[in-house]
Amino acid sequence: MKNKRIANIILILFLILGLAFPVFAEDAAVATVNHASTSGIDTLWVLIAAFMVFLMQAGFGMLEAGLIRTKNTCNVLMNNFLDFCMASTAFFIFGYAIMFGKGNGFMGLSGWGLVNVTHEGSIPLEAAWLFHAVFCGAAATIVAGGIAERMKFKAYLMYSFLVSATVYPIVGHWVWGGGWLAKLGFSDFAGSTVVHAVGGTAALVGTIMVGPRIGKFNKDGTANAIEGHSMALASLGTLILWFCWFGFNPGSTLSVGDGSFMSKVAVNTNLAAAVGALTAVFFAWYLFGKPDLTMSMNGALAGLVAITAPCAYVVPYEAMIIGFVSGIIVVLGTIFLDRIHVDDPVGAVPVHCMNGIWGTIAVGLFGREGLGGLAGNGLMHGGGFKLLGVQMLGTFTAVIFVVVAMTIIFKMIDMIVGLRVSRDEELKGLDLSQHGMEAYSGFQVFINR
Amino acid sequence: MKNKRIANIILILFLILGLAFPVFAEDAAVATVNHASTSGIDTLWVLIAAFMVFLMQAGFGMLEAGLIRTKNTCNVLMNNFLDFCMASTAFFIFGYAIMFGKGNGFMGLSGWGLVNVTHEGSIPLEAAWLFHAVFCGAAATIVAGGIAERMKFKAYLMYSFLVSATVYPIVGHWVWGGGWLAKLGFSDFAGSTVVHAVGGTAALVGTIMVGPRIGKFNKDGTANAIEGHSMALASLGTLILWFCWFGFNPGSTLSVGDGSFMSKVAVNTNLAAAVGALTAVFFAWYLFGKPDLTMSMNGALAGLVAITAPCAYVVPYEAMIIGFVSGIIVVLGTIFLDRIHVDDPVGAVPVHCMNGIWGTIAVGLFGREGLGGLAGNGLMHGGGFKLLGVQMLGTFTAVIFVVVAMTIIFKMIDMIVGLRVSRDEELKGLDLSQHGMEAYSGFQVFINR
Amino acid sequence: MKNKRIANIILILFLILGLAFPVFAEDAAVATVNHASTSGIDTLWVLIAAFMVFLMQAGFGMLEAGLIRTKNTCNVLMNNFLDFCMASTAFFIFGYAIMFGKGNGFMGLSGWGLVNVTHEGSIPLEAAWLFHAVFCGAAATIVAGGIAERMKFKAYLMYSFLVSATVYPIVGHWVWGGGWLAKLGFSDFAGSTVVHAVGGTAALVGTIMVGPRIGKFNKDGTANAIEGHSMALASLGTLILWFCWFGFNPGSTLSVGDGSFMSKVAVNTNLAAAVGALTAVFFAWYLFGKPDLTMSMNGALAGLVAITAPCAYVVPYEAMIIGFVSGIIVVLGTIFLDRIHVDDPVGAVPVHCMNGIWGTIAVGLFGREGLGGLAGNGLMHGGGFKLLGVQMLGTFTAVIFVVVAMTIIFKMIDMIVGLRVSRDEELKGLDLSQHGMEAYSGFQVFINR
Amino acid sequence: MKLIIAYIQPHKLNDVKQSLYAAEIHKMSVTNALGCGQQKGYKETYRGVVLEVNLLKKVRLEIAVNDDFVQPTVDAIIKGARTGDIGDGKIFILDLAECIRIRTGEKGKTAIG
Amino acid sequence: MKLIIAYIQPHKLNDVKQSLYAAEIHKMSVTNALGCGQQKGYKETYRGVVLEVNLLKKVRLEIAVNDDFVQPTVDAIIKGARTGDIGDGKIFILDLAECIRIRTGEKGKTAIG
Amino acid sequence: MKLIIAYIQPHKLNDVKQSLYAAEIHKMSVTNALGCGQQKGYKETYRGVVLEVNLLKKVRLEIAVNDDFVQPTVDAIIKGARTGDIGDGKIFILDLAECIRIRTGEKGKTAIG
Ligand SMILES: Nc1ncnc2c1ncn2[C@@H]1O[C@H](COP(=O)(O)OP(=O)(O)O)[C@@H](O)[C@H]1O
Ligand SMILES: Nc1ncnc2c1ncn2[C@@H]1O[C@H](COP(=O)(O)OP(=O)(O)O)[C@@H](O)[C@H]1O
Ligand SMILES: Nc1ncnc2c1ncn2[C@@H]1O[C@H](COP(=O)(O)OP(=O)(O)O)[C@@H](O)[C@H]1O
Repeated sequence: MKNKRIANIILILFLILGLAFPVFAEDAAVATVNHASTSGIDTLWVLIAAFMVFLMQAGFGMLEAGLIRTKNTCNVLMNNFLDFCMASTAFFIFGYAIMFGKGNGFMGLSGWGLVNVTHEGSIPLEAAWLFHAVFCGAAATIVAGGIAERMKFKAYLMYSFLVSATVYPIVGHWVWGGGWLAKLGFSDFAGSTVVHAVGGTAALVGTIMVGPRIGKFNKDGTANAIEGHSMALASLGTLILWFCWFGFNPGSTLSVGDGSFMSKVAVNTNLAAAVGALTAVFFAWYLFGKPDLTMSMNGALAGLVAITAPCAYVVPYEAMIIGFVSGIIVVLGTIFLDRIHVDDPVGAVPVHCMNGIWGTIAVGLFGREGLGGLAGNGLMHGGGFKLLGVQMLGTFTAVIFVVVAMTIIFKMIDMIVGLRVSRDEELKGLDLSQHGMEAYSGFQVFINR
Repeated sequence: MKNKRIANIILILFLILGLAFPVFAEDAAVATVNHASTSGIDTLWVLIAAFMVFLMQAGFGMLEAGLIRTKNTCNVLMNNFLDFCMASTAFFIFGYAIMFGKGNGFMGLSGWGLVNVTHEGSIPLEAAWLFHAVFCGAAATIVAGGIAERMKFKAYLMYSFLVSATVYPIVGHWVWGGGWLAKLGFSDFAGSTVVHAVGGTAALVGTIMVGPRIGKFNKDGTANAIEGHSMALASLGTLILWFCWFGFNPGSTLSVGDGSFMSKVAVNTNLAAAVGALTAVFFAWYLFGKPDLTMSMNGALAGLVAITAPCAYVVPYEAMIIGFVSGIIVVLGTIFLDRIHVDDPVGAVPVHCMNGIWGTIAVGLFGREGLGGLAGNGLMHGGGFKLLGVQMLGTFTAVIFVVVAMTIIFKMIDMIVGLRVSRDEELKGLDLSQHGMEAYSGFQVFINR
Repeated sequence: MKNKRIANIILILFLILGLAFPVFAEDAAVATVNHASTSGIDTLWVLIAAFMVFLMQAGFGMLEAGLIRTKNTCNVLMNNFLDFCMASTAFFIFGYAIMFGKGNGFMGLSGWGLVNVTHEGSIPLEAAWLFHAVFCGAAATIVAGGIAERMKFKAYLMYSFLVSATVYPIVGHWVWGGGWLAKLGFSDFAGSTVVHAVGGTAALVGTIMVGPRIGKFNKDGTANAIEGHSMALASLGTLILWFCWFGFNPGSTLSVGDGSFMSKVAVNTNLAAAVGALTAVFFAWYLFGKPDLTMSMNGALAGLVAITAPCAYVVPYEAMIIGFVSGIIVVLGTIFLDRIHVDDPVGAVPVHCMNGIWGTIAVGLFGREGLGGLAGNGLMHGGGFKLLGVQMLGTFTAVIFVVVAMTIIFKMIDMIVGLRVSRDEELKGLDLSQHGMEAYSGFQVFINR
Repeated sequence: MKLIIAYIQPHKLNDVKQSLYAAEIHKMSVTNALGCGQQKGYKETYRGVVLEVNLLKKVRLEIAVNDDFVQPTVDAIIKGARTGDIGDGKIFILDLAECIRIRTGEKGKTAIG
Repeated sequence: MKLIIAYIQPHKLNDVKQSLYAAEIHKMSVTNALGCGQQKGYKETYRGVVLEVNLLKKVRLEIAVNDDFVQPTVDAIIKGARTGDIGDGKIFILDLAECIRIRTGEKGKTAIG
Repeated sequence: MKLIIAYIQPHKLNDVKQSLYAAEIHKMSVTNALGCGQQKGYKETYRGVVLEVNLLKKVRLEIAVNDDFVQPTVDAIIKGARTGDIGDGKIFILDLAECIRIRTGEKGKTAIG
């Protein structure tokens, strides 16, 4: 009997050793073997996703450059490039503390410069920071498209620092940092509101405050088309963005688990984008008589933005419905902006603001309790208006907050350095007037428009 | 004694808890901890590979756009962009069911719309679907290059839906869905036949049925060069494709294991591409007197296509031989098509069709039993003509099937909307005539050719 | 009581089976389950990192093409494309053996063609080879920028083979292959010296030996600006490079562990790049009166190069200091080269050579013992001049070696085929004279400069 | 008949077109050009080097008209293009010996309009 | 000597070149141009806005010839360029006072060909 | 007044500009052109097909001058552009009936310079 007990113990020890040995070599602790391994995979996944979201800078850069005129290409590229640098720095010093620091329901107030931050969760602080920093950069860069071709470079630099240091992290705190919206049960899986509605609304405020480009609207109220200079760049940018969205949405699972969760998110993301693109192109074809490449691209982006909040909470056919609606929204939104004389050269508002709102609300319509950890059912699944109400409250509060905050910020910048270049500088092009350089030296370009 | 037993039990419990705790938090079941982990990694890998294969759309888009004229750039970009959207949708509703559903040796017949599908294997259904959907998109988009600069946009849209819903999944079923070729022991690791020969043959049928571009062939039978408008885009596209192929081939392992299998596949892939490029450039240099950039790019792609089937079954020096032969094939194939008056603007046929066939046959020559799970030895390793015969049977049957199926499909489309734009529309360019827009507004372009 | 023991045993068996079963199915051995898994993840990570580093070819290609004139675009793209093919082949046959083979402190001498190589470490030989092959390709391609617009294509091809077969692997052996510098404790985490200083110095030697472009310097000694032809391509290239650097630096951990190490490396990499870009743009703005896009891009790359060696050994604020200094260096370095009449069209020398040296030395300043496995403290952390001395010794010896070796190699090539095209060919452009083709057929381009 | 060649500022093209239309002149040909005139060039900086650009982007109009249309055309161009700043451009007038419409073979006065 | 300027449809350039070669006229200069003539413009749509394009892409030929070559040149251009549709283009003929070959300094008749 | 049109090799533009400046001629207009002259074309190969290119890239100068400036201008162009090789280019001289400065409305001699 004793022997058996001894055998027992040996068996157990053998088991412990057998399992632990290779782990000891690595992590020097038995109890953490699986934990370590899980944490490793999860970090790997989050980092790769972060790298992909970083690449969105290239996507946005090419898309925005492609949709504006040659004479402002350097400017938009530079805005796009430096806003990420600004966002990296600002989010390092201020943003992360405001977004995830201990504070109140409105904002965090500790962890400036990432000093003395204790981080919970399976991934290390640094990975979490990088993942959120690239999201912040994405939100910031959305504005570059809306205010393109007429905002002063200095003004844009100041904007990009301020938005990344304050506006974005505050809304982020509400939703992802344990703020008041999180406590209400507001659910925005990967950021339809936090990233896109925030960025898109900032773009809306910016484009209204800086005013339409010279020549965009006629005296009789009709709009002119100011064609983008390279559909190849725009198309490349869109495809890069779609690719990066596979980091944006599935990456927001923040863990790999058995892989099924992130797979579902990836499939929803892809289907919403595909249906969004097809809807937009057919709808625009029906309205304008020709299939428009820019509309199909914006339709895909609209689908991607819209599925960003609900991607974890819905099933594929619902993702397709969400994508379908987003394709309609983006076309009508573009027409609507032209009607009300808001000049948004690349469609930042219909894509990011309008569809960011739509996607957030879609959670309240199609969300399924339990799926992706959602707390309640949406309207379509018998959850009544509760979740829907919270979602609408959340996204509209965020939009209103951004309108107020960005109005103040842009007013301030206007007073200090001025928002808009002079008429002459705008006609000459921002590349020459702001940067003293040309984007396409050697090519013969028309600069008469 | 009792104490000891109690200690024993505590030890065991402690062990269970120690191991399981972090897992409980995630997966709520002890017994699945390791399983979950393997499945997690595998899914992670397959998803990342799928994302990379998705990015091939950007690669193909830039390559094809770069190799055609400015006046058709929007059209080719739009074909390329929307065929993926079409493929996503068609492969969701029909394709997956035909390819992997239960049915007969010819095609699957269950699982339409991914409803009621039970999926075996270590990765979840959704990951498997996405991986195969992006492959389907890649096959579909190959055709965009072949028929570029003259096919009606509507006709292309219809084609892209039909090929993704029927032709591609049927051949896929034969080889990867347990169909008749799979049962014969036909081996196509990552799709030299399933993706490339299918896409390339469809391109061949399309380009023949739509006819050569105006001005491509002279009355005396000689061919004219119609130069592509941007070598920068073409080169970018090629490098993106090469990058994505690291998802295409190594990703087809579908599992990580100890990492050695996918490493071998990656190395073979890289070497075949490098040798293919070098061979093509030197061979073309020898033939035409100048080192031609487009030939070096097509050589790399030829190597990549050719190694796609055998990448798991051969050793590096054999990959180099396969790449070498593919470099020769692509140059001769290009010349040959010009001779027989088939106008393939980007080289879709020599790259994808001819080298897809070559790569499949190469398995029968160089394949090694056991490597990558191959059932028999190729001719060079003493396996005689058995494997070689099956490989040839498989790839040629697939090609013939595609020829027949695509002829019917294109004929049908021709009857309904017409395949080709009018002479005037072609001269004006498809961007203006089909889409009412310009790709490079602001640039001064020659449209006299 | 007996029952309890039996229960005990059953529990244990159940536990063993429960844990082991899914593993058996995969790996057929209990004891290796975790080990295998670690090796799988590590390989996955190294391969993905290698794929990203491969994509640097697209980054360099676009950057370099964007910064030169239209008439030499095909040439620079082709140099860039084929040097990777050459590097792949040369590093397969010779390079890996010299770098990692058994030999002496100067070079390895075994393992030619990867035959009979035994590989230690957690990742398979093939993954290790691919990772180092793409590094070798990156080093080789740096030179394409420096000698752009005037070197003969044949000469460049020969150079690219020789550098990958000999010069790069020899320095690599010193540092990463257990050579004499490794033994001295020289630490270059991801290759500020091994890749960048080597590539940058080779570019310096090349650009001096081939001489400045016609029209770059005036008789009075002043320099002319020869503007690049596409800022969009240059900007795309820079962003791709930044993205790929997340494979370059964090990937050099070669293992995932619990994820914290690679996260730290990624954050340092990102911050140095952001600060480098901001510093360069503000400093250039201050000096020249306008914010220059090319300087901001080169600033980011300078930060990336500089942080490459120390990324594992420093904390974030030190990464920002290193980035700051690199931004200053790159601007002053560019001016300095113009002063001494070295014509480096894309800034390969200030970015890669100067900042490669700076980054290596920075390890001796800011390195922290223990962090990333560093053997001693840097000057700032009380380590005195020991580490600093070794770092300076290492990087300067490497630079001197490359100067000597490349001088010999370029002289040899000059004797055999000649380094530089004729005056007429240079004026016409290398695209026409070397390749008989145009990069932008259909666009109206100025070729008067 | 006369051939009128005008160099104007690129961003004035639309205004000039409008005032030509207003004067019932509907036919013209436009090319891009670089011009060097009284207007001083500007400086670009590129990678630390200053670049004097003294060939400025201009638009070149070519309008063939009957003699009695010369003055209205010149007036219309001036109306559309003048800002009073240096760089407004110049108009050159050449004698036009003949004008032929390719489509119909018509010549002279009837072909020009 | 005369200077012949012709505006033709871009895709007719090759045909015109062939018929000029056939008439033994081998020297010419070609530029891109935008033209506004009888041919109506077309509409583009871009992001939901209609865009009237009335400056159409044309090719401009400049050919200096001796007086006895004027008619053959005009005929050859017409032969190559005419389709009978609106937009076929126009030919303008100017007197050419002098012609100098830079390489040799030759002048007039001998320089032109 | 005369209108001088010169076709030169693109890479000679800078030299020509210098020698025009040296001759105190500061005003000119420049366009890109393709030219077909005595200079033989060259061959490109693209994906295995040979392509005869016989329209070579040229630069077209347009300079309006007063009559006494014609010779200096021609000389300056020749000085800057001549290499003695085929393809150096040509100079055409047309009578200029009138010249108007848009900014001031000045005409003739005073407007031209
Ligand atoms: N003598 C000339 N010959 C050819 N082109 C001229 C001449 N004078 C002026 N131009 C063209 O007219 C443009 C405007 O001339 P500029 O002297 O700057 O105008 P303004 O007299 O209004 O200041 C120049 O850029 C050039 O293209
Ligand atoms: N009076 C004119 N002045 C300058 N260019 C003209 C004039 N008339 C015609 N052109 C040029 O000729 C082109 C063809 O003219 P258009 O009237 O359309 O031809 P068609 O007479 O065959 O219909 C125009 O696009 C324009 O470039
Ligand atoms: N008769 C002509 N009409 C119009 N352009 C001409 C004529 N002759 C020459 N050119 C222009 O001048 C350029 C140089 O002419 P070319 O005969 O090659 O020079 P060269 O006499 O020095 O050999 C041609 O490419 C063309 O643009």
